[in-house]
Amino acid sequence: MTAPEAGSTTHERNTRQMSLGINWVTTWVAKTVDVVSTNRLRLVDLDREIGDGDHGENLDRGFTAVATKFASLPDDSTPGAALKLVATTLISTVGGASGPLLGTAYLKGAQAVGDATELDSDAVVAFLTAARDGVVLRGKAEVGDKTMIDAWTPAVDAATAAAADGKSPVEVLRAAADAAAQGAVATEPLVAHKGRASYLGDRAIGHRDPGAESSSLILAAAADAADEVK
Amino acid sequence: MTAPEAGSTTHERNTRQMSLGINWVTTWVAKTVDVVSTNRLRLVDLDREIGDGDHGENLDRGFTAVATKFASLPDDSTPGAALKLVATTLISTVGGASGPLLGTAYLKGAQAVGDATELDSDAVVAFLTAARDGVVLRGKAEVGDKTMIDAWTPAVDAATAAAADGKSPVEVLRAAADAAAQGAVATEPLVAHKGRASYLGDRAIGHRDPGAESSSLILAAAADAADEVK
Amino acid sequence: MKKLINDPKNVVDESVAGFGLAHPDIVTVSADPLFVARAQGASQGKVGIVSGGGSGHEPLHAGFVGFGMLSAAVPGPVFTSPTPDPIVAATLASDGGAGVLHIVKNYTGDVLNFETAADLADAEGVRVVSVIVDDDVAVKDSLYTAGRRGVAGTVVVEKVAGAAAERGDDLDAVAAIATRANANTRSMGVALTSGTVPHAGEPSFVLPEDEIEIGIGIHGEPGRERIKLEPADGIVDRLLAPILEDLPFASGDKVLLFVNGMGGTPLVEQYIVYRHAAEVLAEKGIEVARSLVGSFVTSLEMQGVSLTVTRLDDELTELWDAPVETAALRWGR
Amino acid sequence: MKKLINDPKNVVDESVAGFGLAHPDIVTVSADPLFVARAQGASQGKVGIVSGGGSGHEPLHAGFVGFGMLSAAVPGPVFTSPTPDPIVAATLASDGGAGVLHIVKNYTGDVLNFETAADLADAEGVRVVSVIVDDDVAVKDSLYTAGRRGVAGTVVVEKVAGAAAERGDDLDAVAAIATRANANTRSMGVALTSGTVPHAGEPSFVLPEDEIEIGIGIHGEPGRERIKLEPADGIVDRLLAPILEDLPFASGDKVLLFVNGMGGTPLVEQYIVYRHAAEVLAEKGIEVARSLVGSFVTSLEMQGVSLTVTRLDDELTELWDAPVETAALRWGR
Ligand SMILES: Nc1ncnc2c1ncn2[C@@H]1O[C@H](COP(=O)(O)OP(=O)(O)O)[C@@H](O)[C@H]1O
Ligand SMILES: Nc1ncnc2c1ncn2[C@@H]1O[C@H](COP(=O)(O)OP(=O)(O)O)[C@@H](O)[C@H]1O
Ligand SMILES: [Mg+2]
Ligand SMILES: [Mg+2]
Ligand SMILES: [Mg+2]
Ligand SMILES: [Mg+2]
Repeated sequence: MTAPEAGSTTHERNTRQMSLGINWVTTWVAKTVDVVSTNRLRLVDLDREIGDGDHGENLDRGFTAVATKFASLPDDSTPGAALKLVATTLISTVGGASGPLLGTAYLKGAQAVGDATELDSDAVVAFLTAARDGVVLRGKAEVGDKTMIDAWTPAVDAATAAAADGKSPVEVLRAAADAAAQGAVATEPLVAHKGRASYLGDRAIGHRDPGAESSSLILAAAADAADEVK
Repeated sequence: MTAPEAGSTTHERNTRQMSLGINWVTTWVAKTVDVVSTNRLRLVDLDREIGDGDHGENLDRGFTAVATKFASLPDDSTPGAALKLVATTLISTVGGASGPLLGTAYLKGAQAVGDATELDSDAVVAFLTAARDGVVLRGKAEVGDKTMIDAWTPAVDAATAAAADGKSPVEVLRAAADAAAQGAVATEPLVAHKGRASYLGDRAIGHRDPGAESSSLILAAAADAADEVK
Repeated sequence: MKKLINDPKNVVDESVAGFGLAHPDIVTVSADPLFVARAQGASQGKVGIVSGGGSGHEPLHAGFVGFGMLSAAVPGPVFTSPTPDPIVAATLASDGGAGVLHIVKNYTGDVLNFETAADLADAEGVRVVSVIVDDDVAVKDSLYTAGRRGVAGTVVVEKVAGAAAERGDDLDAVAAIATRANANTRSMGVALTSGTVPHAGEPSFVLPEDEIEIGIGIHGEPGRERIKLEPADGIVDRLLAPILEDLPFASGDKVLLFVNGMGGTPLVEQYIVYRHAAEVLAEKGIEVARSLVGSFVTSLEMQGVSLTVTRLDDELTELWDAPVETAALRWGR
Repeated sequence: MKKLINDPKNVVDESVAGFGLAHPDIVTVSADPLFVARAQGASQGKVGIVSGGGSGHEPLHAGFVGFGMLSAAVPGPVFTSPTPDPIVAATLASDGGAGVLHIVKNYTGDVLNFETAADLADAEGVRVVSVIVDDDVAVKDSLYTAGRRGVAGTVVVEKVAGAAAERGDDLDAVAAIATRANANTRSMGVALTSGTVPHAGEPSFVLPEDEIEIGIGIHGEPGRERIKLEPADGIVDRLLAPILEDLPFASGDKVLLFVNGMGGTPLVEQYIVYRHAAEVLAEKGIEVARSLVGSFVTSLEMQGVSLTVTRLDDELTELWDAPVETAALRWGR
């Protein structure tokens, strides 16, 4: 990121006020498990319209497994370790396209976080950026291809800007979540160039991309979790 | 048949007045072709309810073939020869249970008629009786088994009685047709003991037997033909 | 009705023609009279085996024509027995001088038409023996009905009879094997949906979205009872119980377990059915020595399955294992 | 939704278990991680071949595990790619010291998960080469999409690659054969009805009683166009034209013609389709040297078919004819 000196001093002051620890990660995971299972059928329906109707099923299977794993998460785990556990669990349980993609997102994000115990706004931005880059690395999608990237990239940009404005991690995540939500909606008029939806050509127009929608739900859960634990 | 002496003398007088020749057979066949094709779907429906839904199709295929054969029927053919042609054609085109059964009916009936050129009431009764016996010979069904026999046997009995009363061939055939029609209706409350319908047990109750219905249509055509040519 | 067909009248002719084009190395098709025979013709000195019946049950019977199984098959119109003429022609074409076995499913139409054909073939100097297949336990009180129906067990009878003929058994011996196979075979089926006879255009019967027909016949003839749709394992129990009681099969028996798809049910479901059927037999101490899973005796696009169990002795097992090379069943060569 | 299943969650586990019980002489099933391997284990010194993908396409892929074809198959959840773990396990179990070929249908999920698995297997010291199958010509502008889908042509690729491995070709040679088979194979399908993913409970898509989907994908992904139902011959023309133009196939070519049922379409219809497809090829001077007809790459209980045409050279023909002994494809032994 390229935050101006001024900005960086500003946010150093703000983030000194607050940062996110392991309880944010565990709360985020708990909320994600909920939101994914509540939206399971909705995501299945979205995927049935322009895919093969399993996206909600895939994520639900994955995050249910994550919940089980987290039940026995060592108390002394770092956010990075916990996020890596999410990654490996998703990779080995979700399958489909979204499994390796979201898994890689958490994996790269975890690596960016390293073994820090507290995440300030910069760290949150670094996490989101690395996560997004991981999805692009594996999936080669660009903004406008009607994929989860259309949720992630606006989220990363908004988070970066918020951090540059010295916003707190909570505010940074909220900005990311709001941008992701708009990004998901913005996939509706698009023709898909990646994933199953790309087979549809113009017939994908008017349908929201299920992966973009699920990513925005996951990022909203991240912001809600930060609110709760702050 | 066992008509009393008196009866036999009576009817000899009556039948001397009128008898049926080859034109009756050809007219009967023409009318049968019509009535079977008009009732094709109805018979299919009846057979779908307690059989396998092909009876109308089977008979239509058969009598269409008979019509073709009759187009080139030698002018000098006897009723017996013409009826034998119906028999062999049905046997080799109808298939199913009704093919061999009706085919045998015409075959045995033709044999009973021999090479007579004119059929009096006795001959008509002999024809119907031999036909019915042929069906029983092949199919081993008894009255009440919910088969075409439930149309044929009442028809034979009515014809026999009519002839014994000295009725004309036309009247004899009309009596047979009416009895067959009632016999077909009378199959509705029955449980079937022969043919596919027998697999249904009580579930056959309330449905008319398709073969009894088609036989009554065929016998009605015989009476109509006699009316027309008399 | 949605089908991949042209004129409904031509369904059988076109399908059999396609079958002949697809398997020229195995079969040859006579278009009129319509029958399917081995490409190599009759095997001299060996017993010929002819089967047939209404169409709509593919791959039965034409799919089983070839080395080690049928000599010829006679497809009738959909669900309607063929007439005697093509049966006679197929019988004459299958005679290698040792006579011909007719394997006939027990339906009045098939029995009567094959009967007439056998008489005519005898008249032509070809000795014919007929074996009637009646493995369907769904039909009760056989005495007061046309008798049990011939269903999926026909495949077993045709396979072992074909193997017996191939090894050189004489006509009476082959007939005895076929009779023994039938006597040791029991079947029962279930339908989730009905097939539609092409020229009828409407389903042969209608099942509500939540009901199934236990004991269905392969022509859509209703069976024993209609019940609410239930889990596959429960349905398997309902089919297997009457089958096992009937023979009866006993602990220690070695059997062939055959799960047959009705045409519209995919393999993924057939194997779920097989799994529980095998479990149940194991619990009862019945050893599944051989197995067959697939859509071999169908009822057009009907969704459903049938279960067939055959008690095997050493000879039947050996005949089942013997090489077979047909379009639908092939192993050993 | 009417299916012969128990808990929708267990459809794949129970079906694969039943498959294993039915074919103990051919395959062995690993329940967790879930994969199907040859009963005889890996062939020492020979290249292993692993394929897999979402379930619901049975007999693909498990039905092709056995002598002369696949070493192992990895069934994912219905219509969902398996995760890397079972793919890695199947790969290690299939290594006879000569490396392992991954045959992957071209879907983002399958490609990504097999990619990850290949990395992990490499890390375990097993050399893996992957060949992507993308035979479906229904997908246009491959440049602006995830590329063509892998459909029924996968059977051809798996068969010839398996034969090459069986005769002792090294990994690169086997991969080259698979690549060549894919490069010479084109497919396109049609749906009359949609299958229903068990846990979804509703059809993947809905077609009016009088419409069909041309260019359907095997997961129910919509294809090129929806049209009114028309006679089979016309539909065959619509499927065959893009296939033939694409390669393009030319007069004088020798080909394999493969009519594949989608799961709910019975053989009687598949042979009607085959008949006209063979006619059209004959008119164009394209020689049908080999044929395959049956439901091999299905989409649950979907009604429909796909046509696949592979241009054969002498070597591909020899490899196609080579002995194969699997649950779904068997000849020569
Ligand atoms: N190449 C890609 N890059 C990024 N996201 C992708 C890509 N391909 C697919 N996706 C995402 O994956 C989602 C579908 O996931 P899912 O349904 O679980 O997998 P599958 O498509 O294998 O069934 C799509 O909605 C899309 O957002
Ligand atoms: N054993 C029998 N004796 C007399 N008539 C019979 C017998 N079996 C069947 N039928 C008649 O045949 C009719 C059915 O004919 P059809 O539908 O053409 O043949 P299939 O039952 O082979 O489809 C029944 O309605 C019944 O009247
Ligand atoms: Mg999906
Ligand atoms: Mg009938
Ligand atoms: Mg019939
Ligand atoms: Mg999927």
